[in-house]
Amino acid sequence: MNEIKDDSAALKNEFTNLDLETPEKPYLDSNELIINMGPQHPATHGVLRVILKLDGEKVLGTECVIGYLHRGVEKIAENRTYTMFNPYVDRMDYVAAVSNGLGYCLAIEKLLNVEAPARANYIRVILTELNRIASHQLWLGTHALDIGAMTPLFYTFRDREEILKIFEKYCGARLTTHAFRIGGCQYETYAGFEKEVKNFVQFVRPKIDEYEELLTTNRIWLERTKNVGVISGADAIALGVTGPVLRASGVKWDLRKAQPYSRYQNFEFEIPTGENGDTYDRYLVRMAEMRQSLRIIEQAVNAIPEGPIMAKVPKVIKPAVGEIYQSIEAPKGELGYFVVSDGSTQPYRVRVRPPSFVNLQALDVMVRGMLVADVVAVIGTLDIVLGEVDR
Amino acid sequence: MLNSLMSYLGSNVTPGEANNQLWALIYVLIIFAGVSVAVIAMNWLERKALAHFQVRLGPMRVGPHGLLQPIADAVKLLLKEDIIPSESDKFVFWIAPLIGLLAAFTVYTVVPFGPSQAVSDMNIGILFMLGVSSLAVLGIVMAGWASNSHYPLIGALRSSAQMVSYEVAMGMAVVSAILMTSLHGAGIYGASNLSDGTGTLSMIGIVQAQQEQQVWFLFKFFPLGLVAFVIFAIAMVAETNRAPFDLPEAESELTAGFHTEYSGLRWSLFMLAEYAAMIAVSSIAVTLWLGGWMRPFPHWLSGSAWDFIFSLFPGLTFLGLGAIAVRGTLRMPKHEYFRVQTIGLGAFALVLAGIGLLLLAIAIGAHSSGREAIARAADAMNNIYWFVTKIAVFMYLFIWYRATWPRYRFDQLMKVGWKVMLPISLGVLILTAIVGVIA
Amino acid sequence: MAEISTLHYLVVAAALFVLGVIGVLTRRNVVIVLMSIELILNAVNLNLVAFSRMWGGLHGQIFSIFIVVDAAAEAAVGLGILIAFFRNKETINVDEIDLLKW
Amino acid sequence: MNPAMTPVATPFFFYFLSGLAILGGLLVITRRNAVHSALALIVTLLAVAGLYLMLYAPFVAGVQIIVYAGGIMVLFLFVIMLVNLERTIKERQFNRIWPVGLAAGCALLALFLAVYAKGKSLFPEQARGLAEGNNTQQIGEMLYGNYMFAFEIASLLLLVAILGAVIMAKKRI
Repeated sequence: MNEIKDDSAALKNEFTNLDLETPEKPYLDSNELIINMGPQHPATHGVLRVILKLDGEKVLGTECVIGYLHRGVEKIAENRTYTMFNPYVDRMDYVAAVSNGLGYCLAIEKLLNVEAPARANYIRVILTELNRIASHQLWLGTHALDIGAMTPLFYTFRDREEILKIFEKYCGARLTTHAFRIGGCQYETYAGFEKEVKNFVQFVRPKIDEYEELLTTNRIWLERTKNVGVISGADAIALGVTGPVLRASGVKWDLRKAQPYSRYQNFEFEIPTGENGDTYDRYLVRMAEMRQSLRIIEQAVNAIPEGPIMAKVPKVIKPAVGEIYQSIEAPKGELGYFVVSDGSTQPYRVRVRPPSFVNLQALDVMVRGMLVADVVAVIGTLDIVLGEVDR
Repeated sequence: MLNSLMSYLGSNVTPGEANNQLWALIYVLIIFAGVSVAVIAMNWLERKALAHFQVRLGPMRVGPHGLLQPIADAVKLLLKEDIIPSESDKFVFWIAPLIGLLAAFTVYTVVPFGPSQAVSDMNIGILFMLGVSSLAVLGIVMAGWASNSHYPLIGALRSSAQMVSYEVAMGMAVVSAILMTSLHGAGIYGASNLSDGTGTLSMIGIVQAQQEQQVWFLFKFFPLGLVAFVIFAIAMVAETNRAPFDLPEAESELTAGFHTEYSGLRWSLFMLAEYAAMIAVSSIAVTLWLGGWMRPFPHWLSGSAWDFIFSLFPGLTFLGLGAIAVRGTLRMPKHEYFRVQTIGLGAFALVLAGIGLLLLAIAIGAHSSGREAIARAADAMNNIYWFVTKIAVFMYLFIWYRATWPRYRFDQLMKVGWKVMLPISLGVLILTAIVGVIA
Repeated sequence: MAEISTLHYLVVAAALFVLGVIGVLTRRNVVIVLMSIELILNAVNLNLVAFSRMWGGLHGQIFSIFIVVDAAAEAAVGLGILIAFFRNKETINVDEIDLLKW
Repeated sequence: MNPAMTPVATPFFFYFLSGLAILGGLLVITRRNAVHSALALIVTLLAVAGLYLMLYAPFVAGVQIIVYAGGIMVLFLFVIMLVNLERTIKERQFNRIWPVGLAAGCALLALFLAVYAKGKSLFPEQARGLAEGNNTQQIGEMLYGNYMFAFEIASLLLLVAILGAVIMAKKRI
């Protein structure tokens, strides 16, 4: 009468990930449980649904159900001109909209075989790196909140606000910025842009130390993150994982160094890597990345050249028939655009390689044998944005 | 009836001991009201303090500086639709919050706010407190089970395992404090020349033992008392399911744990029980290790002059709070929209200052006039003031923990409980016994 | 109402004892059978404490404490067996526990 | 509570608590749902603890609350939740020989009452005074004095019970 309605049977049908070890003698286990985590769950960063197969609190396997935020972005591209589609990409990874826009613009520029002028590239680098810091700050706040530390969230949001203010002053939007255009930037920097960015760099440096002070040597934080969600470098490569998650596993791979775009070769910076590939290393890598981003911003803003900000691009963009793939190092990993042109004003096909989506594949490998609480930590450390996973 | 009311006033014992049911009832009502008000105040303070930890303002809209926010919250919760899930076990669902609340409030019958300011002084006082507060887990388990849903059930299972585990370490720490009531120590720890007497489990007796031995048990057999206290201070956070041990209601994992399905009044009962339990365990810690109602340095700074100076503290505290409120009033925006709020805050400041002056008057009156009734009132005031102040420190610690620390994972929590806290508390217990007898 | 003598307590204890016995003999659910055993132990405890009061000694109370210890041990082991059994046969009915070896 | 003073309204509290205890006991053996049974058992245990207090055995009452209500019953509830079975609630609750069991129980009760009725004269009129004030201390002295050996055996029993429970309940050791 008041037993918990056991929806395990119903869920089992959805649970296709059944390469789980089954004991030779199947015994009835009162602890074995299949439960739904999400889509309405505070720790799934939006509408991710994870079906967990549990033994008590131990995770035997997971299955991600995605698509709750699917808006058909790739399909929309086929019915829009190249210019019209530009704002749509901002809605994928909405916490790193500038990076998305940069990737798209670079892809179409490659298709058109034009290159943005130097000043435009510097502006792009500054804004993209600012956006990387904002994205990492949002990740840090929510990740810490998932693990139970509520205070870092407010600190990071306080500081992220300064970045959003710069965005707002530059292009009028805070989140989905649509900052860049195909061929360069539409807007010249506003008066005092350089000074504000420099001030921001000075302002945020001690703040990053402040975040670290709260977490890096915190005993509970160490216990919650060390040796949790470990993934080896080889596994990470095999699963196509990119970005900080890959680098934390010890693979030194950063597209800004490997295939420089937007004149990243002009800047000096390091690729922080981890050793163990656990949640703590990913945390350290991202914290180090924020500092490296500040370095890049400083160099860029000091060396920003004068000149035009828009290359010569035809009013109606009609690339020649062909296909290209252009990828950039977004805050979450490799963000790639595969664009096929049939010679018309609209792309024949746009395929996005979203880093969150690919990284999410590693979830199952990372949480097997861990506890439910670790699933939360690992989802947080993967830094997924469901808008990008589902598109 | 009036006679029995008046006759008690002259006595020096608790109403329970004097066998005066009327006064016991009055005490119960006062404590119930006091604890409820404290919970409401704590609610506001937690939100405010937490907000300031986190660079935000907290409630600001309802009343000046959000002072009326708890009332607004309470009204909202009372008027909210009371949802009982259709598949739940109605009776158990209904009774679970009441059990938690009952357990949290029953404990207060033996909390000694002063030598005679307690409902009753049981000779198994501390045993009673531990026992009744351990009943709170039943409310949580039932709530989780009756909700008939996965997350509450897991929350309830976690909670019961956690509370039962930490009770062990807590009990050991408490026993080492109880041992200290009978062991006066010798050798390097021979602070007093009293011979070993009989111990006591009575809450009032424990404080009186500290008074006699002229030392808070926190500092007795240094560092043994301190270690036992720290063990208790950690275990009590786990007992009340507060951060960083708030796994039963870990929102990022179990949405809200055992009270996921609760809403409105029933949910607020859980909150009430949680905060009441926090105050209750803090009062155990204060009684056992921090000298209960005693003011600081009662022996080192003894004499009527020092007594008088310390008896000014309650009044000065309220005057200080009043001064803060006055400062807030003066800093209110001078806009017409804020007129009502400014007046309200000013009135609040006046009330605080009035209480402060009244308490000061009692203290000064007791010092100068020497009338017995006033002296008695001053005594009661001092005892309650110091007891409540010590509890307030713990309450602040609870908020501080919550703002600072991430949450433990369940296996780590268990590991800490069984592999760290229990051996240490056992060791402390054994060492206390050895030191008390031999050293 | 008359004054309460030892006999009153003994009657209450007897009633609890009999309730426990009936529970053990008639119920199928093992958990409830175990709870009935707790009832029986409680009745015994009540007897012991009542006698301890009657004779003015503390031996009865000491024994009741030992019985509480025993009850704790019994509950732990009993419930352990119950879980092991449930895992094997997915039933907690006593009358289905009729195999010597599983 | 001063031992010299008689507690107020003793008969009322006695009948109230014993009524509660017996009602709880009845519910324990009649409820369909094991959780309801456990709840009823908790009521019984608390009522019995109250009776202990009336018998001037405060320490036993405290132990009863801590160990029984706070420990053993939590264990029971824990296990009931682990073996949450819808089936057992819908099934027959009493076994086939329940009339025999009931009759045996009633016979036992009759026997008890008969013995009490017959031996009533053996009980002293007035219960002897029992100092409540240092009850805990006296119990402690006896436990660590006369009953030292039994106490150690009890601790051994608990150890064995812990091991047994762990071995029994654990899947793989």
